[in-house]
Amino acid sequence: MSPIVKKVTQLVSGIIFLYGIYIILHGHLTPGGGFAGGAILAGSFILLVLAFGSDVLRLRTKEEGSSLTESLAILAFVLMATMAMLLGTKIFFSNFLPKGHIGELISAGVIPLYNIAVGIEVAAALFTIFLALVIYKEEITK
Amino acid sequence: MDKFIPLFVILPLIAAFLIPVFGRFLKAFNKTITLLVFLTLLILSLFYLFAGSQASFVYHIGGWKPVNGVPIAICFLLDPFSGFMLIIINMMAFLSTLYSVSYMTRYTGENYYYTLFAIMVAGLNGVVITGDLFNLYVFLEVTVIASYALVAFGTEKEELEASFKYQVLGGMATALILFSIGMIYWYTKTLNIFDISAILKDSSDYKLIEFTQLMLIAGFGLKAAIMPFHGWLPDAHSSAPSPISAMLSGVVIKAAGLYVIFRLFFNMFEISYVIGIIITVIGTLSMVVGVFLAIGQWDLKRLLAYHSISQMGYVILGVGMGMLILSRNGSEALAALAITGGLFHLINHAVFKGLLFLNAGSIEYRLNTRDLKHMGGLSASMPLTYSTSLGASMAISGIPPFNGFFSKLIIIVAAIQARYYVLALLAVVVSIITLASFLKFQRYAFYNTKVEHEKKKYRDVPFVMILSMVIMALLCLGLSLLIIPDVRDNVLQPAVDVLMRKNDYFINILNM
Amino acid sequence: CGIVGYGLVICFLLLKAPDLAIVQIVVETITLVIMVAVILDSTRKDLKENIVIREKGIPFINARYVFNVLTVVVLTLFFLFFFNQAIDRLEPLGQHVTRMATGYIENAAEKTGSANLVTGIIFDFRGYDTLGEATILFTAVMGVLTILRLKGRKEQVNGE
Amino acid sequence: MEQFLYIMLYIQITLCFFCLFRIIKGPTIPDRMVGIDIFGILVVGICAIIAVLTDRMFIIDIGIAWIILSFIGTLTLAKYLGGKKLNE
Amino acid sequence: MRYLVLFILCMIIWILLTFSLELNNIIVGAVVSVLTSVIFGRYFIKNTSKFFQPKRYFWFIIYLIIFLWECLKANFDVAYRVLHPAMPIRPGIVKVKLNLRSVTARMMLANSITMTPGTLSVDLKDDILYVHWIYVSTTDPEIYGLKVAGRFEKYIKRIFD
Amino acid sequence: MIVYILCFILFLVGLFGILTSRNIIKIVIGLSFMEFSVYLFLVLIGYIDNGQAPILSDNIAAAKYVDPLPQAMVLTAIVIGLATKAMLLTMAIRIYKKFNTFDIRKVTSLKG
Amino acid sequence: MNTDFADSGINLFILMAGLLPLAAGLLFLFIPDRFRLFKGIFSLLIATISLCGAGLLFRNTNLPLNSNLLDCLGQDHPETGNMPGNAKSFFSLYIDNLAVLVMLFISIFTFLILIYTLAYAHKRKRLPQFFSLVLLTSGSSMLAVLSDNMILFIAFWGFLGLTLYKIISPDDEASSAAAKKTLILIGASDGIMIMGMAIIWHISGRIDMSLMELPTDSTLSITAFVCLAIGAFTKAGAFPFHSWIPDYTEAAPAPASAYLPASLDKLLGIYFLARICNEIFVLNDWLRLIILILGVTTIIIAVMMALIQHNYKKLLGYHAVSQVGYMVTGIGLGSVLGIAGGLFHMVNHALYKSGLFLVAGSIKTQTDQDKLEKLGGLSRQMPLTFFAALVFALSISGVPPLNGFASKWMIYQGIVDFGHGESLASQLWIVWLALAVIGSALTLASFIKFISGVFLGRQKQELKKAREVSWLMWMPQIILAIICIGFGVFASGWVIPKLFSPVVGEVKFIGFWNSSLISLLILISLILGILTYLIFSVSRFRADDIFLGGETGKEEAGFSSTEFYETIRNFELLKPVYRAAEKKWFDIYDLSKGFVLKISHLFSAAHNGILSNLAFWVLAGLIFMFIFLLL
Amino acid sequence: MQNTWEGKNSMNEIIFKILLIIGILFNLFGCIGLVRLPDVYNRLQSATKCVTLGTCSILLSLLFHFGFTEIGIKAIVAIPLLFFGATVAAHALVKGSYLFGVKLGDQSVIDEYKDEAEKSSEDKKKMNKK
Ligand code: NA
Ligand code: NA
Repeated sequence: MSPIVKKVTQLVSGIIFLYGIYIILHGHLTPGGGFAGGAILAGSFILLVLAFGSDVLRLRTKEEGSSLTESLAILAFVLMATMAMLLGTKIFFSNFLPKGHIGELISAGVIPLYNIAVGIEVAAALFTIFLALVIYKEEITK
Repeated sequence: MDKFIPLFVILPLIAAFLIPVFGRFLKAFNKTITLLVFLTLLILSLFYLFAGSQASFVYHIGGWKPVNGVPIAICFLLDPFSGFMLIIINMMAFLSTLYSVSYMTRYTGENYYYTLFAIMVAGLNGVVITGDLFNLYVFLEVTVIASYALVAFGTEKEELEASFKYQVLGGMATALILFSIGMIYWYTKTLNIFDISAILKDSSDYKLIEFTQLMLIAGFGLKAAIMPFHGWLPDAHSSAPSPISAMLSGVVIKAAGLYVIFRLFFNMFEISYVIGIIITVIGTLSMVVGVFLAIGQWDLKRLLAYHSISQMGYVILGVGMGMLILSRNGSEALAALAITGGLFHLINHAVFKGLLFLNAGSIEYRLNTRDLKHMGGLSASMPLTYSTSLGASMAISGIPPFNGFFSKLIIIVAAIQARYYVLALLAVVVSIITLASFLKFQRYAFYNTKVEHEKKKYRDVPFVMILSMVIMALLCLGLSLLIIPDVRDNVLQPAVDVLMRKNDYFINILNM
Repeated sequence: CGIVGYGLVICFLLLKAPDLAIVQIVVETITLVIMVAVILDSTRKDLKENIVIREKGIPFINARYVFNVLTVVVLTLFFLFFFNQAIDRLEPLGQHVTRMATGYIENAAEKTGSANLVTGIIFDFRGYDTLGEATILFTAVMGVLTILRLKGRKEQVNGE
Repeated sequence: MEQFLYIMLYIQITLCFFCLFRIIKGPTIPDRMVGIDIFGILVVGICAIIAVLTDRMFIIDIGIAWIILSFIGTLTLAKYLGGKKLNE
Repeated sequence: MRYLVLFILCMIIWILLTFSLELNNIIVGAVVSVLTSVIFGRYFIKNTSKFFQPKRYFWFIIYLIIFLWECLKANFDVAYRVLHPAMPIRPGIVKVKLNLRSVTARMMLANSITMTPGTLSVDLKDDILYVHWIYVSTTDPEIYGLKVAGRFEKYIKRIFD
Repeated sequence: MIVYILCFILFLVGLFGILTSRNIIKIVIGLSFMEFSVYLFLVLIGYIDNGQAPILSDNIAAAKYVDPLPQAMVLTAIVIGLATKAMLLTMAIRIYKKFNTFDIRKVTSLKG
Repeated sequence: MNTDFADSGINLFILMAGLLPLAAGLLFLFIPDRFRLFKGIFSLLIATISLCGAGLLFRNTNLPLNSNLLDCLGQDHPETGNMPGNAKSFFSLYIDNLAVLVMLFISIFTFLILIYTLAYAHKRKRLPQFFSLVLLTSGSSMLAVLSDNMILFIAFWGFLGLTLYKIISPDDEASSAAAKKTLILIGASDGIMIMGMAIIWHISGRIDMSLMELPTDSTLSITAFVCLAIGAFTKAGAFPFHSWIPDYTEAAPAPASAYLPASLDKLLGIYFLARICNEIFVLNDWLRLIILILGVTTIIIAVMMALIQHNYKKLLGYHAVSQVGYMVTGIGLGSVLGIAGGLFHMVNHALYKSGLFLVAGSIKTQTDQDKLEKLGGLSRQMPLTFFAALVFALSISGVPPLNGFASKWMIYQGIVDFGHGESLASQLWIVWLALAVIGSALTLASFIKFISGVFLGRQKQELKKAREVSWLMWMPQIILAIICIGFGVFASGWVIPKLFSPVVGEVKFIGFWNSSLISLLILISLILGILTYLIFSVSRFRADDIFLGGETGKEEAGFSSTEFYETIRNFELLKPVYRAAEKKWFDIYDLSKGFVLKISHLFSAAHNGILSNLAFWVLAGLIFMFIFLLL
Repeated sequence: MQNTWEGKNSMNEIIFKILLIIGILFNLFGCIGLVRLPDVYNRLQSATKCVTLGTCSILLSLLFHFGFTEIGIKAIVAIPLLFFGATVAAHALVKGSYLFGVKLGDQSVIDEYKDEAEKSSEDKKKMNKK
């Protein structure tokens, strides 16, 4: 890509990432949440890769890192859902944390945590898909 | 008692999520954990069968009880019908995984395979135990997306093509189903199957309900691959790796297609004559056309795949006749007989078709071909594959003492008792053509020795593959025992009762 | 594809579904990115040739085309007829009566503590659905990785 | 006031159809892409107007998200239109 | 250094976004900003010392005003061309040599040019900027270099170079 | 009611898109149209005249929120649709490499 | 259930006769073929026990009894099932004299075949699992015969098809094709039987066959009868469902042919035909007429086909079909005499035909030749086999005083007796009689051919080394031959009163003038048979050459048999018929196969792999459903 | 529901309206250009510029409407993002289109980029050969 794009990417990618996190963390207050935020996170990485090539993230191991992240995130999600089952309430998907005051950043019990887990999962998932496709394509043309 | 119900979904999911993490370091982790999970689930489902074959369990997710009689959250429902399906699913999953342990060594990316497999099974279990319409859709998608990937697992030309067709038609099905769910929600303002059934009971908007029903038949008919909606099945089932074919034919089209159709049309909607006729006609069509397509095939797995359509036709025919009888206020015992025949054939087909696909896999494993013209004389070199496949072939063709005979018998008897003579005749004719096509398979695969392969000495397949095939073959024999009234009353009858008398089972669900 | 998806976003915005709007934007863009990154690049040559063909002009309407169009129109009318009949007695747009969701809105603050009702639903009342959804995404990734393996089978074959 | 805002909103939505025209007509992929790009920017405007109309602050988040994503989308397209490999 | 710059930038944006100064919010914001700067610091603009020279900010504001004015002018120009029934356009791609050294500055210039209606930068190769111009009024490189880039070059030189 | 019918027309457009296009990508697009129409349909169902987006605010009465449940459903469905589309597109590109065409009428190695 | 039953030890006999072979056979399936000898000897032992059981059962039963299979295993009676109808129990058995008679002969044949196979299998390697299959067949045939519950009956009956298929050991092109064809036809007939039984169940509300008497007055009951009759016909191999038998006998090893198509399947098929014609249904005149037509058609068509065969095993196969015609005719007559004759013929046929197949097996083992032209003059090397073959051949051709004569005689008498009736079938009695006699004559002709072609005539150079078979192999043949003679000689004195009267009631032979007529008929058939043979073959060889052993015969004497076939084949009237038969125009199997494949190709053509089509079907399905909704 | 702007009629509101109208007008020009102009490059010209400026103007108007509240600030945050995003996107798109092979329209008078583009594509070929 042209230097213009590279420069803007350097400047903006971090902010996009931040915005993704913002969307994730405010999932229970504003629209968006894990999914939209996660996709924006993925977008920030995709942007980097687009502008600088896959070497920029030291992607020697292809998509394994993001795939691993994804597995761990979704595992965390399941474990959170199962947690209540193990913690005495014996209820699957129980919102076992205190709910807090509505409208505050730290409220709604487990929901922000779910949001974070899903956000990471989605980010990793989308980035993995992108990388896999791109890397595949380059491998196949070799 | 009901606190283990979520495990049917959680355990395979956790296994699936763990495999990509640990699978890279620990070599046999993927196989071990999948096998363990499926074995656990199999035991658990048998436990539910024996512990409470007459009872149904409700599990409210998140602990959200209904508010003012309106369920606000998803609930699980494990009744004898879903318990029956769970046994089929987990049994076949376990045996197919066992088979995969050796079979899949010829493929790359085993971790992906076991992950997707576990997810598929989780989805199937989820579909079967859920009591919520939208949740059913979600887990249906879990299942089918995993199976899309599994069909294309070999990543060769044909596999990709098959998977693509499967996906496009599956996508259409998804849209139809979701649209219907939307219609239902619009009308009833609820998603809980039993809540919906309570509302639909006193409704008079037939046009709306029938419209929705037809959309649902088309949608789930696509998933179940019944006749006009079957286009993807022969491609997908023949292209997938054999244990997956076994799962797809043996379980997926049943749990994701037929189970849902039966559940919805018996338990959610009021039983209606028109729908009964449509379902029966579709079943008959599948039965007849499927077998005609099958007999002309030379690709072994394609032959088997078309037979899946045909055999599903039997199941639908049986259950559809039950619906017709019920809707005309016919004898309850007769309806029960017809439905029993259908469900009996359902479990039988799972076993013998699964086995047949595993047999086909074994042959492919050694010979690297699926073309019957390039086989021959394997009865001597692969004796156990041969014996098990003979058993399965006889079972599917309805030769006693194998299980398929008895279920077909019940269906034919029920058809005649209900005065559907033509249907009975068709069932017999299809059975005969089925026999013919399986004898073709036997003949060209195992007997003829005038093939170039003759000189080569093949060995039989590795032990675990044999083991799972032998277990299935024994099941083919053992399931015949379900014809004996005592056994039938404990296994099939409760499931049939769920379909027949929804009120007995669901009256207390909303209050639980 | 893209445009209809984006059009949908406007509809969502107008229908008071901001959550959907933001997710739809995201999804649409990601789909577009995937489509573009993959499809466009591999078919560059065809597309270029396509430009040339277009310049020559589209073949004019023939009988077969007319027939197809007529069929489609007839079928559409057919389906619309049924659909219209089916939804005849349902309440029109905007007259929706909340039934199941009343349980969410009333005392939502005590129940989930989430100001965003949709988030509250998807992570609490229907958290199980979301688990399925996350699983599907995970499956899709696994599926994509599976499909993109260059070699499906190992070189060495178990048969003789 | 509300009417004025609605008029603005409808004008803005009408403008989207201009983009639609370009997207359908083409004739080349870049042309369509320009249409989509502009469409995205227009929607940001729509978001802003709706934010005023409903007085709910979160709508603008959607707009920002859109800006970001349409940027990424267009860049991807541009990159692969040029026929570049990932690392070029 | 650039980690710090990014952190501060993030922190500012976070507070602007959430628009609240509660402790919770600031703690969360700090954590998030640290995370962002840890991950993206490596990719941030390298030469960050310019961020700490207030003079540049002054010129930036001036530049902004001029730029906006130019924009407005050019915008009406384009509007005229577009709305005119005959569409009086003479499009073409021209080559402009820049006097700027830093990439950031060149980028800003290219962006400004792009942003101004009527001109659109196509590519930037070292110090040569290719610009698509909707109305190529002259074919003399000197003049159109001035017409296209000259308006902003000196300000940008002071801000970014 | 006309809105629902338009929505259903979009559904049919998708359906006919699948039926009539020869290009694999267009088939995928047809599928997305069907999905879109369903999303829209669900959201339309939940809409209430002069309703507010289902994000709690102190100054809005409970009855004024549009039904959040269809929105939650659509949210899930959108993600599912994305997953499906990702798979489909991946499949499409591999098919392109294997068959060297996007024409679905030439992707017929399995028949009979 | 009869309470005396348990005391009389009959349970034990059932156990011995039926379940023991079944269990043993199942067990032996899992023992590898390496231990063939061990398995053979044990099978023989079990067959002996089974024979004793059947014999004891035969001695001890004089009344129809109801029993339950679970009683035999010492378990409780199951609770009443909830199947519709009056299904009292699933495993109910019904024992009457007919059943026991059939059981007795089943066990006899099993015993003899096992003896023969011990030697036969020793020489020829490829008889995998033969012993276990024989035991399974024997056990399940007996239980099928005993079953009262229709489901149980059809289950055992259907299983026989599988053993029939498995026992052929199809490892080459021809035998695998034959095995396939056999099981398809048998399986198809079983399927049709299921329908018949379901109809019976539907109209009578009962699932047990005993004591059922359905009038054939409605379409339903006639359909049921036809369905069941198809099952019986196919099993027995009567026209038009006979076509598997010649293929099977050509391809299968001799003991298999001797055991199944020649004896057991005949026993069961005719047993079941007798059951349905005379016990389960009350036939009307039209059905009788149809059965008689089919019976005589079977006789004539099969024997005509037999005349032109080159392969001696196939020749025997066609005769196995032809003889069924007599039985069907006998049963179809419906009189005591006819039924007794039919059943007697069934037993007799099983005796001599299995004997003939054993002979064929011996020839095959010793010479390894399939074609008649390649054989000749074996009478000197294999005198015992020759003797047995001669007895069987004369018997099958109905030469007195052998058993074939006795039973045919009874059938002729039955036909004459039947002629006193009023119905159309009775009016046509002379036609039945004439055709039966002609069939007998042609049988004789073709067996003269067989004997002369194999044992007489000029000896081939390459057959010099052939020797008599081992005692294990010739003994069963000789035993069978002796039984043939014995049954013939003592037919009216001991066999009919002791064996068949308990089954069908007192058999009253018709007066003297009839007897002489019958004798005349037999004589006519003898003369006709010899004449036929001579007419078609006299041109090329001298009769004495054949009958005297042919040491001095000319070269062409050896080819005489071929000429004989060719002459018949080229006979102007028959030529087109034979040509059509060669094209399988008369074979119901090939006809339906062609039909099915045609449809199959039609459907396959629609599956052209284009995705749009598949999607279009979905739309079409939706539209049709909607249209249906409109209607 | 009470809208905050009900009853307000201050200076801010007037500026808000003016900015809004300007923004929408710019958008209108841009869109007309998008439809009328002959080739991709010219369309990008009108589109990016006018529409981006118009939208920026609309966003800015929010600041005047809401004042320094959460939403107003967010609108301000969005402006630079939109500015950079749209510009760089347009730039990348125009370059991509050129490399893709979209010819300049017939009315074009000059193309000094041709050599450069050819050179880079030749470089690429060489790279591939290696
Ligand atoms: Na065969
Ligand atoms: Na009886």
